[in-house]
Amino acid sequence: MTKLTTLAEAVGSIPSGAHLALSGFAISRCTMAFAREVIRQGIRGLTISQCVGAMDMDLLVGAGAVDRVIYGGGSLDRFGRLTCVNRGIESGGLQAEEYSSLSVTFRYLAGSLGLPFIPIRSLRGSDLIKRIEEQTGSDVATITDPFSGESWLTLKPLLPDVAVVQVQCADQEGNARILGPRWDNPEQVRASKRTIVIAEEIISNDAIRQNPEQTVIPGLLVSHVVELPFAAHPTSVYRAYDYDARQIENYVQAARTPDTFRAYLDHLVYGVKDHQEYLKRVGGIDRLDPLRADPTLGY
Amino acid sequence: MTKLTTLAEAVGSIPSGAHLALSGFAISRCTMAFAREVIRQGIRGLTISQCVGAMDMDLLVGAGAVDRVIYGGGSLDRFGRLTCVNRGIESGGLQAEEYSSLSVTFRYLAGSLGLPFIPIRSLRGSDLIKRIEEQTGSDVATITDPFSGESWLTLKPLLPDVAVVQVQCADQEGNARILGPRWDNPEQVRASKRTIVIAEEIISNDAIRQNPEQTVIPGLLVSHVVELPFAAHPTSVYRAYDYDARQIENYVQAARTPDTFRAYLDHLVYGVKDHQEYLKRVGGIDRLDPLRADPTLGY
Amino acid sequence: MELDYTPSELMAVAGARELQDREVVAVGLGLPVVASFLAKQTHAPNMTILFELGVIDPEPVDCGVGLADPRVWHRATVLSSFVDILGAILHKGLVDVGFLGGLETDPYGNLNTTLLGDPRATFRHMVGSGGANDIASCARRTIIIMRHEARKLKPAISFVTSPGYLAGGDSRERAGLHGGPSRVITDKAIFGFHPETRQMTVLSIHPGNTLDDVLGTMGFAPAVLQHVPYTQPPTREQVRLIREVIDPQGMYMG
Amino acid sequence: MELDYTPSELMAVAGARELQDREVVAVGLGLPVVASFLAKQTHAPNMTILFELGVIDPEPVDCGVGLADPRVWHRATVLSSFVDILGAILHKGLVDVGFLGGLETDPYGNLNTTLLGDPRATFRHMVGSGGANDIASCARRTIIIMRHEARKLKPAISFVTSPGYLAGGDSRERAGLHGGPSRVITDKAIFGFHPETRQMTVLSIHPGNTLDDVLGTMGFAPAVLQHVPYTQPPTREQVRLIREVIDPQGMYMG
Repeated sequence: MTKLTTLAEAVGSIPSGAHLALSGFAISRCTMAFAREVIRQGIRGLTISQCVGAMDMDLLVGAGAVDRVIYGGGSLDRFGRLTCVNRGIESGGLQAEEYSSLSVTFRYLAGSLGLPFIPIRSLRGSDLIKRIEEQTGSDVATITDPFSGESWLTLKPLLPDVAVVQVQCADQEGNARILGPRWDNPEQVRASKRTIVIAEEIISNDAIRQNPEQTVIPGLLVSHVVELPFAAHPTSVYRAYDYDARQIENYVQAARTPDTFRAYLDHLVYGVKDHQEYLKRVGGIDRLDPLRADPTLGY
Repeated sequence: MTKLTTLAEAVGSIPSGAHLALSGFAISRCTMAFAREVIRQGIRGLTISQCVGAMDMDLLVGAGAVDRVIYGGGSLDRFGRLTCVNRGIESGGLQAEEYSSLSVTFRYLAGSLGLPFIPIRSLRGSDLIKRIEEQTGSDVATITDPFSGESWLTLKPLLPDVAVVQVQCADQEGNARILGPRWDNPEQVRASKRTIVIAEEIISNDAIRQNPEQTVIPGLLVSHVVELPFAAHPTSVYRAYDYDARQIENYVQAARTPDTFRAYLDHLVYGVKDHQEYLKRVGGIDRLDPLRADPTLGY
Repeated sequence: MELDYTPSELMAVAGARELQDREVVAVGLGLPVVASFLAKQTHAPNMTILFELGVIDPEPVDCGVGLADPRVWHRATVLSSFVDILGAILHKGLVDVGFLGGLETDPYGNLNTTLLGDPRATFRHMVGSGGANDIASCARRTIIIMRHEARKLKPAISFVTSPGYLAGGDSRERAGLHGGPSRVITDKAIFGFHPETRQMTVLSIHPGNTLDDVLGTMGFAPAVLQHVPYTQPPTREQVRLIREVIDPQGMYMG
Repeated sequence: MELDYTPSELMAVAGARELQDREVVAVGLGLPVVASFLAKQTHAPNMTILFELGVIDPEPVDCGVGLADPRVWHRATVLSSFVDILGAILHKGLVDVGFLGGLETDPYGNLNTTLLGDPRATFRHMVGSGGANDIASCARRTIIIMRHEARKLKPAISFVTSPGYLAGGDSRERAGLHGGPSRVITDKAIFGFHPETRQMTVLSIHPGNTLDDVLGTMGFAPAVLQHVPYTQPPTREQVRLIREVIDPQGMYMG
């Protein structure tokens, strides 16, 4: 059964107020084209979760589409911080539930396995846990290990409505591969009610069946598959293309003030009707071709 | 750092009384050559764990090397039951802690992640859990989910001393791939204090580094690597060779009584000095060559 | 001309009919495999078949001797692990149907695959659970396939490996389990379970059998509907698929 | 002729010297990466380097802008996931050394990477934890690398992202944590922690600095050994490896 559809239709399936788990990590495999379309469609009130906050999250927050983030901290690596997320936190306009990488991972893992709770050693003694307890008394608890009698912090499973995952390739049914490290993506997909796969390339179901050990996302968890080259631009997709340093710097500059960010959105999000127009506006094939990955190095 | 060694030396690292997690599932990727060498070296008092009991476990039990099994049931598929394990259970000579596939998996998973306990929905209401509670009051407990207030069965992590895993290929440092389904092997390796890898083929570290997504066992968890073609015989290794139906039937026949099993051991375990002699005795290259897997089908 | 089919073929077809398109089905080997592939190749092309050890949606070209046989993994879309199949799909709550066989079952669909005899005295140990207990505990519903013999359909079984409705009524819910058996398919009849008492109930009788044949060869008395219909026989196409495509060597249906 | 080296190079070398062969080291980007690769290419060839997102033992040929840059994953032996690295290696207790940088630290080695200012009033939010809290909580020991400035070495920090010895003494153990910081390496000195009070203690001073230079540029008074030696300077080979092999573009050492 093909689940192949357009980006607009996949995004259209997301109600305002939904909880989305996004696949980006800093500046790699971010769901950028997806985020731009969410903004164009005016979807709002979202909760975004991610083990490490990334550019897709920051863009959505900057555009006002997000009420709440659940994450383990994040940055744009050397390019800068998550300026829009940080501004939201500093102004109090954004509810930020801030964990560590492993604690968000374990929350996804518990969700993915149908565990009602999961114990963890992290967070103890830190101000992170103090803050989380103040914000949401209901997502963490201390219980007694029945075997040792020790006290253990336990986390509530995270159960996003939709995981949105940028991959290198998938078949029409949503069976997808992820090349390079997979960070939290396998658990995000399995914890979520359903998954939207954004693939650089659609491969045949036959190709999937020839190397089934490599399938990271089983099609049965997937509701929509979108084929969209350069969908993660300006972030990188391992073995497909490198990050676009100039465009990330451009973003970081723009994010410094709400006014310049608004201009950025007008130019590169609202000002283009779709991903194809976006790619043309950032320089088209002349700009994108040099980003294509060297087949040996993968970047 | 090479960890390449002989089977005799790898087996020699195992003290009597150790808890081993073995990689076999029914009649696939069983650690048969390893088990035969354990028997020859006279190692005894072992605890063997496995999600689904397999031919490697049954052989070790039949040879009297095992005091205790922790498993989820098992068989030799259509070839028959785990006759030696069953006889041990029926006579009371073998301590068998019998779970389900998922409950053993979750015990390994908890061990692999450093979780002090893990909740599970399985086992409730069954005679399995009643028996386990009688046998080992200390490995299962009922606790209250702090988030819902519901009662949940929780399992204690399983922490074997050594995982012994039959793989298709590994490098000298122990970085290993598993082709085909991996059943409980990734969690067995990560839950255990160390791992012995038995590889049909040693590949270069360069080859591992060219496709690092395919590494299922990280070398840092491995203490010994043994290169040993047909080490799983008479069970199968996907993409390497098929099971040897005649030799499995031979085993099943022999296992019917302690006397005939003793004769089997004398012939194919004690009666050969090593794996090479074993392979000759079961028919050598003329017998083994036809078992080699078709490259397209993998069996 | 009447269609010629075996009781096993009818069981497989009856099993297939219980499966709906787009459902996720966890199966053990034997008749459940034949029933699932038959459903997939007829009315349920978008069904997903799972094998517990880490196999999703295989397309075998040869029959295997069990789940450990690479023949039955052939052309899967995913080859992964127990954690992935039994954890992230089954325990997560995504399995619609679990398809189980067993040594014995009782009026509440509890299943024994562990031992025969008296567990406190003399018994024969058999196979144990594997994923059966997990599937019976976590699937939305389970279908049991079993030979119709008094020694297999018993008032009380030697060992509850996989929970059905336990002692009936709401005892399964009280143990913290959802789901439960929806059908027991034998070579003489199809049974359901009463929505309140959870007692096994004859739903249909296979052509060629009488109600007495069914009741007289069971170890307990099931509930019986006022008008018990005959089970719908297989179609010519279903029988052809079983014989020519799914199990040409007669390994599962033998 | 005296060897020419920068303070950053000395920090990297001092970090490398803390690492032993066969240890498992979880590192963040920047100086910890340089220190780890330097150790691996000199006295610790069997060390294992981990990046939290799913990278084991990479052999980069180019410098990257961060952990998300495929340049730093190059020629890894394993590319997997957070669960695999932070769960099955770190949380399982197999990481010997965690290598962390930060915005601020205090006399007990507590680390802040979250925010500067007053968290209840006006503050600037920075990066947060990532894997830093997990590493500081679960590694057998942690090494902190940080610039030597009064605004970074403070009596009290704005936010405890990653626990050191908390309030000192046995307060870390009482919180249920093992391990803890073993060293703080700055561009002026190397610090350890008193085994009982857990107070930061000057262990050695980098050549070219006096004890007053060290103490006068900190926001709190550390304990001081009776005889404080100078830090051993880098060798010619260490400096060459940093400049020519590990960071030829000066990206991490800039």
